Amino acid sequence: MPPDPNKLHADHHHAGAASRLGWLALIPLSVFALALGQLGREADALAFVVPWIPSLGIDLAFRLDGLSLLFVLLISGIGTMVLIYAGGYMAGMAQRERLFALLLLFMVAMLGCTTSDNLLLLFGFWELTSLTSFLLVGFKHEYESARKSAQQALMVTAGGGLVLLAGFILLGQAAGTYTISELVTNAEAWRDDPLVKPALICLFVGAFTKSAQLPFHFWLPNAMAAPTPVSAYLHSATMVKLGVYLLARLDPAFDGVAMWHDVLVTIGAITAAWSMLLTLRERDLKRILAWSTVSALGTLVMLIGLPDGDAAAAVAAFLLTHALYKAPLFFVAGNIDHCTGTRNIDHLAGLARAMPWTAAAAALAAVSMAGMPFSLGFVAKELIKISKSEAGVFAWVSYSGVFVNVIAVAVASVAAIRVFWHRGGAPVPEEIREAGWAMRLPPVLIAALGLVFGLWTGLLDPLLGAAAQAIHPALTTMPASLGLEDTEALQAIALAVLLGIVVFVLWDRIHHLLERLMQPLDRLGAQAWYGRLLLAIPALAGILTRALQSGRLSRYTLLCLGFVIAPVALALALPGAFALPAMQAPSLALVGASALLIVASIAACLVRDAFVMLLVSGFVGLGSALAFLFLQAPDLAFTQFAVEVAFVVVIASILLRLRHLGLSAHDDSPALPRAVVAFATAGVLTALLLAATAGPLDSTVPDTLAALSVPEAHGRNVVNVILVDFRAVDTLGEIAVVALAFAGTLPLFALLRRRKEKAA
Amino acid sequence: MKLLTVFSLLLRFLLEVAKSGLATAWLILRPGVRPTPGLVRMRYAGLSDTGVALLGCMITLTPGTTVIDIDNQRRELLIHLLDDSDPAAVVANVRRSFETPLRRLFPAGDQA
Amino acid sequence: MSPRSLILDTLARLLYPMMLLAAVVILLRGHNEPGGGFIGGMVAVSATALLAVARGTDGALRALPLPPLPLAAGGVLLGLLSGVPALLLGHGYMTHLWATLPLGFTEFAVSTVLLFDIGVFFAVWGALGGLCAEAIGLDEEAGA
Amino acid sequence: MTMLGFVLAGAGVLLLVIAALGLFLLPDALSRQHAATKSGTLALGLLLIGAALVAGDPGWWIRVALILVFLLLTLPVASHLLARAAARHAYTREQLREARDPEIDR
Amino acid sequence: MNALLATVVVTGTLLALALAMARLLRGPSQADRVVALDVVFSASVAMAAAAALATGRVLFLDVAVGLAVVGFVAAIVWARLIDKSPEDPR
Amino acid sequence: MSWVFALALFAAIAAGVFLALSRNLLRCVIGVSIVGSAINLYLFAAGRLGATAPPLVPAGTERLLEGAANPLPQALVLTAIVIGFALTCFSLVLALAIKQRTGSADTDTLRHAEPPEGADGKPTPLNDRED
Amino acid sequence: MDAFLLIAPVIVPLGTALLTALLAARPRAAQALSLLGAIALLGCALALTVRVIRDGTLRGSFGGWDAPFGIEFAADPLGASMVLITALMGVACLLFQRSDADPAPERPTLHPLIHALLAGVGGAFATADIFNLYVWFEVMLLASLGLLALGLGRRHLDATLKYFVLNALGTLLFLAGIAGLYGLTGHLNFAALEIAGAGVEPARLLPAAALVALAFLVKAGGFPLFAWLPASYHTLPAPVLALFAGLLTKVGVYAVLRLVGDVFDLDAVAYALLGWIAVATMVAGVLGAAFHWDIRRILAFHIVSQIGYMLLGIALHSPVATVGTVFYILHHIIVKANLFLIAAMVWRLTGSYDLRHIGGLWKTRPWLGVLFLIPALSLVGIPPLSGFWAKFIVVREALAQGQAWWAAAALLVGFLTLYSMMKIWFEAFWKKHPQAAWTPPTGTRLGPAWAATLGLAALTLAIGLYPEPLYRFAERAALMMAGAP
Ligand code: NA
Ligand code: NA
Repeated sequence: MPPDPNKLHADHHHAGAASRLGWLALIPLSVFALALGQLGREADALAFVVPWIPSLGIDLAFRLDGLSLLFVLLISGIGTMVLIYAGGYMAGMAQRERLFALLLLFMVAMLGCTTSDNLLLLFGFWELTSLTSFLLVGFKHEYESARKSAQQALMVTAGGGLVLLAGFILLGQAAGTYTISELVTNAEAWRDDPLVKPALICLFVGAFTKSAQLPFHFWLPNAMAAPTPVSAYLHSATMVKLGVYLLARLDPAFDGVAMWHDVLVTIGAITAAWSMLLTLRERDLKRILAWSTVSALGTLVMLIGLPDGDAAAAVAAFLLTHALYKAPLFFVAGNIDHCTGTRNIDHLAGLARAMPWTAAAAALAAVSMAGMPFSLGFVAKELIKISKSEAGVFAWVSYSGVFVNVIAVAVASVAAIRVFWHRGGAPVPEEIREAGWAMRLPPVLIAALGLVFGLWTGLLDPLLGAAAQAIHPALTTMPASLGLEDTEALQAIALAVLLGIVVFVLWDRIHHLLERLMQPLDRLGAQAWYGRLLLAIPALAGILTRALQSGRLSRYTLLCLGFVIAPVALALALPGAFALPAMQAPSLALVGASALLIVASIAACLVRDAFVMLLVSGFVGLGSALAFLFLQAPDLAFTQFAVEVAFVVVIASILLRLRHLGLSAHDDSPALPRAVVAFATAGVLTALLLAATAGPLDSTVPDTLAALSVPEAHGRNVVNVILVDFRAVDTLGEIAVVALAFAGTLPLFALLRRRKEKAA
Repeated sequence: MKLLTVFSLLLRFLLEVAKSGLATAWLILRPGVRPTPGLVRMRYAGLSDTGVALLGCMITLTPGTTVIDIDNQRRELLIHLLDDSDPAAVVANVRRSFETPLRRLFPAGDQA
Repeated sequence: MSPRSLILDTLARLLYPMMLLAAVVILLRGHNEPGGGFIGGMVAVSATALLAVARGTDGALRALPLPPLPLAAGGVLLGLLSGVPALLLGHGYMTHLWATLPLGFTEFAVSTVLLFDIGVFFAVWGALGGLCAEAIGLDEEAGA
Repeated sequence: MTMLGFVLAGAGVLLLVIAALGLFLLPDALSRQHAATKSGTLALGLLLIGAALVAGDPGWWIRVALILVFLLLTLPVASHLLARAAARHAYTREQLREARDPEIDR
Repeated sequence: MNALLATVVVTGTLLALALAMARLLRGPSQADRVVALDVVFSASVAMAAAAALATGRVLFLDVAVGLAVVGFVAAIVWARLIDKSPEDPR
Repeated sequence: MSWVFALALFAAIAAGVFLALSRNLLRCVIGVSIVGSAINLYLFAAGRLGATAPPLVPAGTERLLEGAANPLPQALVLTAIVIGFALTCFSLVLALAIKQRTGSADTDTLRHAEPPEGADGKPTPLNDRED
Repeated sequence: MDAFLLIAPVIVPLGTALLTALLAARPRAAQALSLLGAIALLGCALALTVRVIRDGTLRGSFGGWDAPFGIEFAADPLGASMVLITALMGVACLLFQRSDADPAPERPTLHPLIHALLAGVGGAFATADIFNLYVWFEVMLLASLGLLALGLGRRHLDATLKYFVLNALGTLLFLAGIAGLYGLTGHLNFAALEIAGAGVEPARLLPAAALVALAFLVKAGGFPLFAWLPASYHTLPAPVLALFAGLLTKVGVYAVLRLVGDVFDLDAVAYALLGWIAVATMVAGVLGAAFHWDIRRILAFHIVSQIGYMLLGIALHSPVATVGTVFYILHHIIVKANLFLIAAMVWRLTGSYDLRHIGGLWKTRPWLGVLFLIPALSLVGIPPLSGFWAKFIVVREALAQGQAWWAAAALLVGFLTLYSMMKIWFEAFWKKHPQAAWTPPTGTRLGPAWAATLGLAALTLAIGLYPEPLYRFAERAALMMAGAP
């Protein structure tokens, strides 16, 4: 049983000094600064196109509109914090350079993805994020569990990516372009194309796998095998939002397509609620946070599915909000893990005194997550509520929204209260101390930012407004700072907080209840099906491979010939394919040669003695030689006779050695299948020949050659002239073959001689 | 002189071939009675290796007789007869028709 | 019985050059009559096989103008090179060049075609002759 | 001349058939070998000379001569070796070593 | 005349071939089979001659020459095989 | 074309394939060789039978005789015969080497490159250090 | 000069083969000559390709006998590029042979056989005559058999036998098909066959053309005719294996493409059948790979699987699909050869090819891991590597033609390919080595191996990052086959 990879850090408890690699954070920081400078500029001013593969309609096209800018800021901003954090977290750990390299590569992929204006360019970056994510999740690759998680993450996201590719291709075909901005602008022109529906299905699969929507939700919590900076960055703040990004990006194109709205709202809402339920089953702090991330993604997907501009604003706001509270919470979980060696909430309590900074960050983030007033979370939730009511969606979506809010409050409480302030259980060991500054600063900073924005919502208007406008071009004003005075909203928050506290208090009991109730259902879950698929691949492979690649030559040959002959037989059976040539009475000699061939053939099959079989097999050649003799082919007869002699020389020599080795030419395996295939092959080939020779032959080529033979090639034996002159290149190959056959047998002869010496 | 010997040897040889060829054919077709085959030895002397080899060839070419072995130590030919009824006559015939002229053409000392 | 056959030894010595002669004749006649490099080569192969039976594999291989693999390779190389002069003269590969050698009483046509056919001859002789001789050599001591 | 050729060739063919028949009528491999090789050669000789006479083409003669020369040179080798091989299996070592010598035995 | 003789030769040769083939298949000893093989080669030479007769083209006789030159090697090698075989295959 | 020749082709191909499908090493190899011989005849026949003269220009003329055989397939078949023979030689030596090296002539038990699976149903690791 | 360039794909390697055979007694000289010959071939192939790109298809017949009477070689963009890639593979593999990562035993016949193989492949790519193609197939076959048997172990002999029987039968079926085509049309030259074939009733032509195509499928390793490939390839030493893996089956694919994509236009049913064969090939190959644990066997089955994609491109039977096929062939030769070579380096470092017996490489040799990922992910079809574009073009065309099932199969097989590559990655790179005391051996001579594999990887990357020129090139090849001047 390998040790739990999650406990790996306990060994690195000493980490006080941050790794110098943390300074790499300057890279994303500069990107962030640059991006910040673009706020408020026109989207089209920030586009550039370099022709790349014009033949395929794929350009290096980038475009920075509001939505992209929001993502770029998130990616670079959170990325800066993550790299600083990782500098502390990874200090002294093996292979940390690789982690930083991969994080930076991932960042590039993310930036590319969110700024691409070409579907296939986007797809390239999309797959790169899957790949870097794979390598990051499997960072602790010597543990099998980490490998499994990495495999799962990659299989789901890259598998989805392949479907997405099909979707992009179909979309490109329907729209006639891969350029996203063009495609969105011209949506009316192609929206009713019959290809759109299959394209949509593929798009959904791609986006849902990446953003962990049902039924592909299971991989994300398992990806928590990754080091915490990775989880914070990829699996909460950025990568998992790619699916959301893509849907948001294409949302304006599909406005009014019923399927688009129905699927997104349904799947999003169900995912949001169901994953919150699953949160209650977890004991691992990171997994708890992961499920709540899935839920948030569900909410975002649902919001995109809603048709109007309010929803677009809500999407933008919630995107930012979630990143600003979830990233700190992951950092918090990382700090706890790093300092205590565990993330299991059963073993964690009262850490506030030992880790005050972390506790503060947790509290700030939790406030936002719970949607308390004066936090950014409150604003976001408010917008969500408004958009839902505007859209007039099904009642159950609203109920599920309430449920999600309740559990969100409970989760926030667990992360901020239970772990830090709750007394009871095991006492906090003395040696536990707060992590270094590099691990303290990022969570506190980000969480504080959430509070700042919550208090001064207007600060965000340029950013979120532009983003919302990108999602819903018809939107003109940003309603961000609206709903604060809405008392109805306050009531809803109060209800959610109240119920959330109840859930928080009853957390353990609900947990046990759910475990009991849901365990039997696990067999039916997507995770179980994934496991079955993983087992099915080698199982199916085994069945098929054992059948096709049995290691038995006779079966290979049987299958091969059977498969070649069957289609030819079918082709011959088609009307007009077969015809008989005019049959002539053969000369006596030809009858004799044919008879010799037939007798030798039958005899070769029937005799059991190796000696006789070899002798008789030579008679097939001899029969051919006689036939050539009477079919006006003296050179062929000559050659065939000469070859027959050499054949006899070789087989006689081989046979002598074989007799010493005790060889028989006996085969008692069932003859029927062999006979069937043999007769079929011979029948089909013969019929093919008869059909091919039924008509007259176009003899231009041989006639010309014969006419040229004497005057131009100075030879009267046309066959020889063809061999050495007209088609000398054939003959060159032929003698190469002969020489090769000898070169090929030389080592075999050496082997045979060596063995003999050994035996002697 | 030698040329004459060669010529007469050749003629005699061809005659023997024709004669014994017919004899063999008769032997095959003769109804009822099966010939009894057998082995005989025949010593030789005064012949070079080439001469013996040629002698063997001639004996072999003559239907009804085949040289099975030439033993250089014992200076003996081992001959298989298709019809073993009168071996002495066969040996005598060989000596007369082939051995004598060959000894003249390929005397024993020649091979060095 | 004596281990080797005197008749075989003697006649092989006689037959080997005769068969090679026949092979060369067949090779040279090939352009106008049945025959050619391959058939000539096969006759030479038979000669080598005969010699291998009579004198053993090594004896037969020693009687070849070159060891078998170089002989075969040289033959193919000759065939390959016979097409090169044409390339140098700006024609297509294997465009054969003809010339007549006056021999006083008659004239003899020489050509790269003949060169090619000779290449075929040696390739076949070297490769298949070597192969047959090696095969015959397989059981040289096997019975012992 | 043609008639003579026809007769010779006919005899050759007949002899060839007889040689083949010998394969069945003679008792063992050693004896059959006599029929096959020697009678076969003779048959071929007759047949070829006869055919050359019938064909009346001067080109025949040189080829027939070549064939006959080669047959006469190669046949004893083949026949002798065949017989030798067959004898090794048909007779014991002693029988081969102690075969009688009619000139001594007499 | 040529054609008639060719027919005679072919008929006789085919008969001989058939007999040889039968012996070859029946054996019983290897030597028997190789003897039959020898007849087959003789028959092949006869066949080439017949072809030359039938077409009136002497070039078919070249094939017969070739056969005469190489054919015996097969018999020699087979004979050697029997000679060296460990036991009679009967 | 004549029926008896077609039948001979059929028989030779069928016999060759039948032998090639055998589990016996020698039969298998010889079968391939027989198929080769049969296909040579087959290719020959594709150039049409029934010629009355060989494809040689009579001395002193520049044209083939009326009814001369098609020389092209003859040249092709000649090439194919040679190639087929080279392959046959190689395969016979190979068969001998296999028989000597492995002691088996049953191709179905010849599983050295593809050994049968182990008890766990997974492929047996190959022995790379056999020699 | 043109006349030389046309025949160079044959005479340069064949000449090298012969000279190295003559130098058998001096192995060092033979080695040097061998590499030199490969480089010379590369030079000629480059010159040929440049010439073809600049001036269009180069045709030439030998002996001064014009087609359709003599044998013609035609270097169109497709043929020229195939020759070029062949030469490149030759250089890479011979370079790799100088390392100690599973090199082929330096027997006197090794270099002659390798170059003869190249000559056979070059001839097959260059010729425009169907019987001549048969001859080059046989040259390839004999050279491969010689190389397979070179190891002389039981497994080598077993592999050689299976390879021989199935390939020889395949070639004979091809020959029978040639007979059929000749009997119908009286021609052997491709261009003449194209014209004559159009004059024959389609129903009459189909059986013979189908026979030839199916025989090519045996060579290509199409379903279910591929058994010889996974049965034999893994017994080869690495450089030779890479050569086989890169080139041999592709010759079969190329031949299928020439036949049914260029020379003959068959009935739609035939292309549909080919499409389903392609799908079955993809699936059977990838599942075979999933079953195995020996890296070489996994990769060998992936050859089969990838052949399926190329066949799919042919089955789609349109200029764009042909572009995909050409692109795929070129990409796959580079990538698959490279994977086998990298596998040999893994073998050198860990001591085995069996995934169950190795591990620990990501920790100890990360750059090898990075190197492996490039061709591995390219094989899967991850953008922007070469394999992605190849797959993309084929899948897009399948979807454009409404062949959703074929496209779905292509994508699914991509997924399963990922599974396999991940398996190798997990076991060889991420997992700890099963022997606790294992450390990579010191004193290895892997320099030439690195040079060869890095070169090929760079090529993959270059094609992937800027596929436009290759696409254009493939497009020209396809248009030319479709009948453009
Ligand atoms: Na919307
Ligand atoms: Na075309």
